[in-house]
Amino acid sequence: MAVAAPSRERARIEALERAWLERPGALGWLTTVDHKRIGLLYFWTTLVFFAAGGIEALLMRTQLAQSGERVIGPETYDQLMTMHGVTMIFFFIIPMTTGAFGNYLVPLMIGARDMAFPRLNALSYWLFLGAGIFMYSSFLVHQAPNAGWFDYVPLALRRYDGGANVDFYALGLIFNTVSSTIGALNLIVTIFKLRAPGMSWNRMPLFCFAMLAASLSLIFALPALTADCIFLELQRKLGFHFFDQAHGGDPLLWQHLFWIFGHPEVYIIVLPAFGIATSIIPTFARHRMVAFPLVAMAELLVAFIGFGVWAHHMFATGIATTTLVFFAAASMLVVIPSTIQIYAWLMTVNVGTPQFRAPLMFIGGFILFFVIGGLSGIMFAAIPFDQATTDTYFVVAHFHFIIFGAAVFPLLGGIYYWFPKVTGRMYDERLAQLSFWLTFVGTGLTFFPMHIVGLLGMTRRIYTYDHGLGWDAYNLVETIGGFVLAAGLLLIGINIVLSYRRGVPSGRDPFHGGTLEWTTTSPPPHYNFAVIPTVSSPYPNWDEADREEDLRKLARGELVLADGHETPETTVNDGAISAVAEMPPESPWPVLAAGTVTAAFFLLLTSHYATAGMAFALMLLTLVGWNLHEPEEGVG
Amino acid sequence: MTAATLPVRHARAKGWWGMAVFVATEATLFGTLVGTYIYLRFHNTHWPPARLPKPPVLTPSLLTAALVATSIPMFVASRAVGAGRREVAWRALTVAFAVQVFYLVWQLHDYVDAIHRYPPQESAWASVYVTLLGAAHAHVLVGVLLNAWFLVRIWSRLTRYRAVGVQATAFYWHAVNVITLVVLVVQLSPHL
Amino acid sequence: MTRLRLELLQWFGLFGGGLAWATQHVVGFGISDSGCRAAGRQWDLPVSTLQVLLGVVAGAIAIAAWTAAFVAFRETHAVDNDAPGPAGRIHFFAQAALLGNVLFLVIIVLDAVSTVVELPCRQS
Amino acid sequence: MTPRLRQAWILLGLGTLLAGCGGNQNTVAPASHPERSVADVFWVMLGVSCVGFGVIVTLLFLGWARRDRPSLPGGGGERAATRVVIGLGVALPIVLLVSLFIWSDLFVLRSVAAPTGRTPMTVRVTGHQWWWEVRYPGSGVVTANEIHIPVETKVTALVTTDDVIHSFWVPELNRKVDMIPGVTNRLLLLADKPGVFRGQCAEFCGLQHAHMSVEVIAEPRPMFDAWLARNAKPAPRTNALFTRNCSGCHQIRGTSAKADVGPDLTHFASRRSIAALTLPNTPANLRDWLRDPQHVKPGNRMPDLPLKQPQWVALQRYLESLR
Repeated sequence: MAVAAPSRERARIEALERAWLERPGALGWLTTVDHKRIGLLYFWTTLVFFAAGGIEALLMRTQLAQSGERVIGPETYDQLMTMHGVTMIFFFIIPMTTGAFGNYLVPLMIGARDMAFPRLNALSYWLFLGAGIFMYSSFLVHQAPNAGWFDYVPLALRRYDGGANVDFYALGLIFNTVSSTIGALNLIVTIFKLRAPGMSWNRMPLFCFAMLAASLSLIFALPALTADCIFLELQRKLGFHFFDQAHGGDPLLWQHLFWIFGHPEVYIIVLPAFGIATSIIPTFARHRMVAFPLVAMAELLVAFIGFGVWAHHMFATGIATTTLVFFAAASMLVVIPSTIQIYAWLMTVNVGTPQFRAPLMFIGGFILFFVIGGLSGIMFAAIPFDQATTDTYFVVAHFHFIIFGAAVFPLLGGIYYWFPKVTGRMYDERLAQLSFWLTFVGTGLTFFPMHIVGLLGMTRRIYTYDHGLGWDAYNLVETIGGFVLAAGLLLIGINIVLSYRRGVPSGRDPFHGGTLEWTTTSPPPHYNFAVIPTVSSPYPNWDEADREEDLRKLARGELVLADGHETPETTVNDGAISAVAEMPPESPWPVLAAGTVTAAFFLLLTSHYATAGMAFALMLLTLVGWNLHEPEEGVG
Repeated sequence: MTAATLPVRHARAKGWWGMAVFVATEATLFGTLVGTYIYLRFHNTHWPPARLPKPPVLTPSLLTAALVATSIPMFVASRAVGAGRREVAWRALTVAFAVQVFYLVWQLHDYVDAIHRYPPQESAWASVYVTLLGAAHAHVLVGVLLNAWFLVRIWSRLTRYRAVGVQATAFYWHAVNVITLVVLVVQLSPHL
Repeated sequence: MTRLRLELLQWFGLFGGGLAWATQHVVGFGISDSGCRAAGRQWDLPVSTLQVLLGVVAGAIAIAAWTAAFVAFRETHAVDNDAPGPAGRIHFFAQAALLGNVLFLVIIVLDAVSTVVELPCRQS
Repeated sequence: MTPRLRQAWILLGLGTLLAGCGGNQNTVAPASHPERSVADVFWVMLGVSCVGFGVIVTLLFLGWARRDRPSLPGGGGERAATRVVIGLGVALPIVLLVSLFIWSDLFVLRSVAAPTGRTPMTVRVTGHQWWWEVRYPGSGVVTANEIHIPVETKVTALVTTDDVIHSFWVPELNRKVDMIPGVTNRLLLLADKPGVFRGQCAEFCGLQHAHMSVEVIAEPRPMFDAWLARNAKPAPRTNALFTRNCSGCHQIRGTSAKADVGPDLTHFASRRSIAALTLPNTPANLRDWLRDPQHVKPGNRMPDLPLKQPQWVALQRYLESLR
């Protein structure tokens, strides 16, 4: 806020700082409930998993660089290939987008002081960390999941996969699903109830529409995966029969349930990236997003239609052709929301005065790769072509262009874009542009040849291939591209770490962004806003009148809410104040509860069911301790 | 203008919305379980297998009717805490709690018996039947624990935070009762 | 036009098309799947007539939803996109529903049309 | 899709990159009617996609070229931009997608997946962990990893699996179909010209998923009939060494070895490859395979047998006599 505020404002700000004081040091991080600190915890942890997934990918690429190589045996390759998929999807991209970006930015963008349930937010992080450790402890006993990231039965049953590999997979995913569901629930209720007064749906930033669509998809998709993994564990450990034909089960049941979760999952991966893109483009084009309501609806439509397309992963399983056509129709039309957004982004760039700095360059790369991935995606909606190329490297090329090109590129752009806000320092522009070009070329070199080698008949998940099939050249190019890509990502990491200390101070609003996080200091104070901001458009930071009104409100002491951790609750549709919620301060209980749940899952893995039951009972005790602390007499 | 004098429009608290989203996940989970039952139904000619006795009808129906009836005292309790009447709410919760515990104990006894009569290790129908009932009873157990917790809490003092808690629990119970009804229909479907 | 009617029109416009398509998707899948399965074949449902009927009903709901959204859009036409409270939000969701229902209508029509072509039950 | 139009696409440049080179698992170098329709669908989609991609790149380049200069050329404001978004982003794609759907998902699918009904010949292919069991109903012929079919004759492959899910896929002949336990799926095999068409298991099925390839050999009718007759005959003589060591897994018709854990070896020497195309069938490769199968194909079910040098030689000579 204004630096030389008169004494009354200074007194109110100090009252806020005293109320929201944070415990310093490691204990502070262990018991924190501040959405920004939890966002940073998510950010650094998911980067570690991103590095792990990247190393797995490079090992696979080294084995596949030439035909007939013996760098890695089949058993290790299967574990690497499965863990690469599981890590990148469940432990990097979803926690990074919903956990790091969602947690850090959504409260700031809607003018709230924290997420709706701060302690639940901390619990979702610690459960995520527990699930990651649980999944990666499988490498210590050389029994990492090895049946592919979608783990088809009957290969995943005990008869063909006797070790603990698939148990790590199933229990690890149930564990991680608990964390993701809690995270999604928190985001949905925050967006529904904690928007600043006056922020009706038409005044909410598009980033929040994207996070809302992704969270709603998570809420309705994850139960299918949980049920599937529970069935698998019951069949593997207790001899139930869900998937074997002889006793009345059906192997395709696993595929149906997995893909009912699986396809909404890939829209969950890409939707937050759309949100980041729709935040970066207006800022650097210095113009509002064109066709704003259509883009907002497009993000919700992608999530909704995404629930009706799952069987296009099963076109070649021989289920009745008459039913496949339903899924082909929905798969064909699910593309329209994406084309709307692409043209909206491009027209916004053309209508405004674009500044092509590093974040917008990443968005340019994102648009190019997303169009290539989208077009190859449409091709799979044509059933004859899909039946020819499913399970080949053409599919691998498609989804890497979508996941890497269309989800990670905006994420990298977002890291640069919000780096000044999170750290208060500018990144090095020249190094950033160099890292962009390296990553761009690396991605193209690595994944484009996969289209060609896929059409030449190279199937997925093979640890080696014969010489005479003409795949050697393309695979070699892909391996080289892989290392170029790794170099590009490393350069981004170096740029971040160096600028963290030696970057030029960036001030409050270096890029003159449109959303509310640019009205706070960099990094934002623990209470985010001295005054709950006035909002009259989806780009509040560009409404000068509102910002002056905020200063006057600070002088009058209106909506400062300085006695304790307070933030207003508003109505879902039109953002009228309905109550003032008292937020809980730091609490040790989330990390303790997560510890007991981690212990319980390890006990389940080793079939100590009784002790696992006791661990869950212990978890209930921590919940009792958790709920003993309640806010004082709230209002309304 | 301090927090107390803000213009306030009555609306659902964020705690209630948190429970609503949680109920959505659990309802989807039961949708998946019931969907699996129906999916496998069309993959087998004999569903349930001929050699298995048909599932019981009378006891589950009566017990489910009793449980669904507890929605009334839960509604009363929810309305009472909204109006700040602590004693009425506490008594209504106690009535509901008693019936729910009675339901749970009886059903768990029948559940152990069902596992022996329909061994899940022998047929897909038994596996789905046992898993579906187990999930339903687990959710009733969670509801019972929630009720117990709020019985203890509002015995001493009724704050807005606890009122929202009771309202959220009431909403959870309405949802669990609907789910128990659906599970009952699926359980009795072999007789249809 | 009372505010309640506007709200009803807007929410029906927003959710009507989506639910119509979702219902047609699930029921249509069940009908065509039963046509190809031993357990379902003993009911011998007239698959294509049922599908077309289902398509017509769902299509009608989607068109009704589009019209509701259009009426809400016209009523709030004078309102600016960033207007506060109910009016701005209704105008916003009405525009959104105009797009959504067109998309759902196209999928519904494609699902219904697909029964015109005689597709085999078993992939070959 | 007239051949002339397809040549136009191929000459588009990208086409030569694909259709020309590559071994013989090339999806877009079809050798049968169904696969040709699939390749046509691909070429049309690729063409339209290139045009679409061009439009996007132009718009992006336009934005880049005008960086730091205000507003859209021709002064069109936000209203014009919204019309472009609706026109290019909604109307045009819906028209393109609906026509692609009707063409590929309805008409091409019907012609490609037409009900085969009674075809002159059927062959039963059963998937095992990491090899293919091939049986010709009615003629008692059992072979492995090779499917001989008469050229220009409709053959229905009835595919299923004895263990995990595999996927039968010969790229140049037809699309793939999964092999699901307890289910028999069907696929039309119809070769327009004689040749050897290589395929591979397309569904991850465990350790040696990479070495589970198959060859479909299309040959003129007389040659096929001769092959079928020869393969129907049982083996002329037995071998004590084989019966003692290998009859636990393998079958040789006409001898006491009857197990079907491993492939049927009655006419092993006439086959072109060893262990599902892991190695070409040459004496040197056969020697390496017999002595240490785990080194050649790690994780497969064939154990390393504790035999001595003369026994290896005798066993190999016997196997090479099974013409």
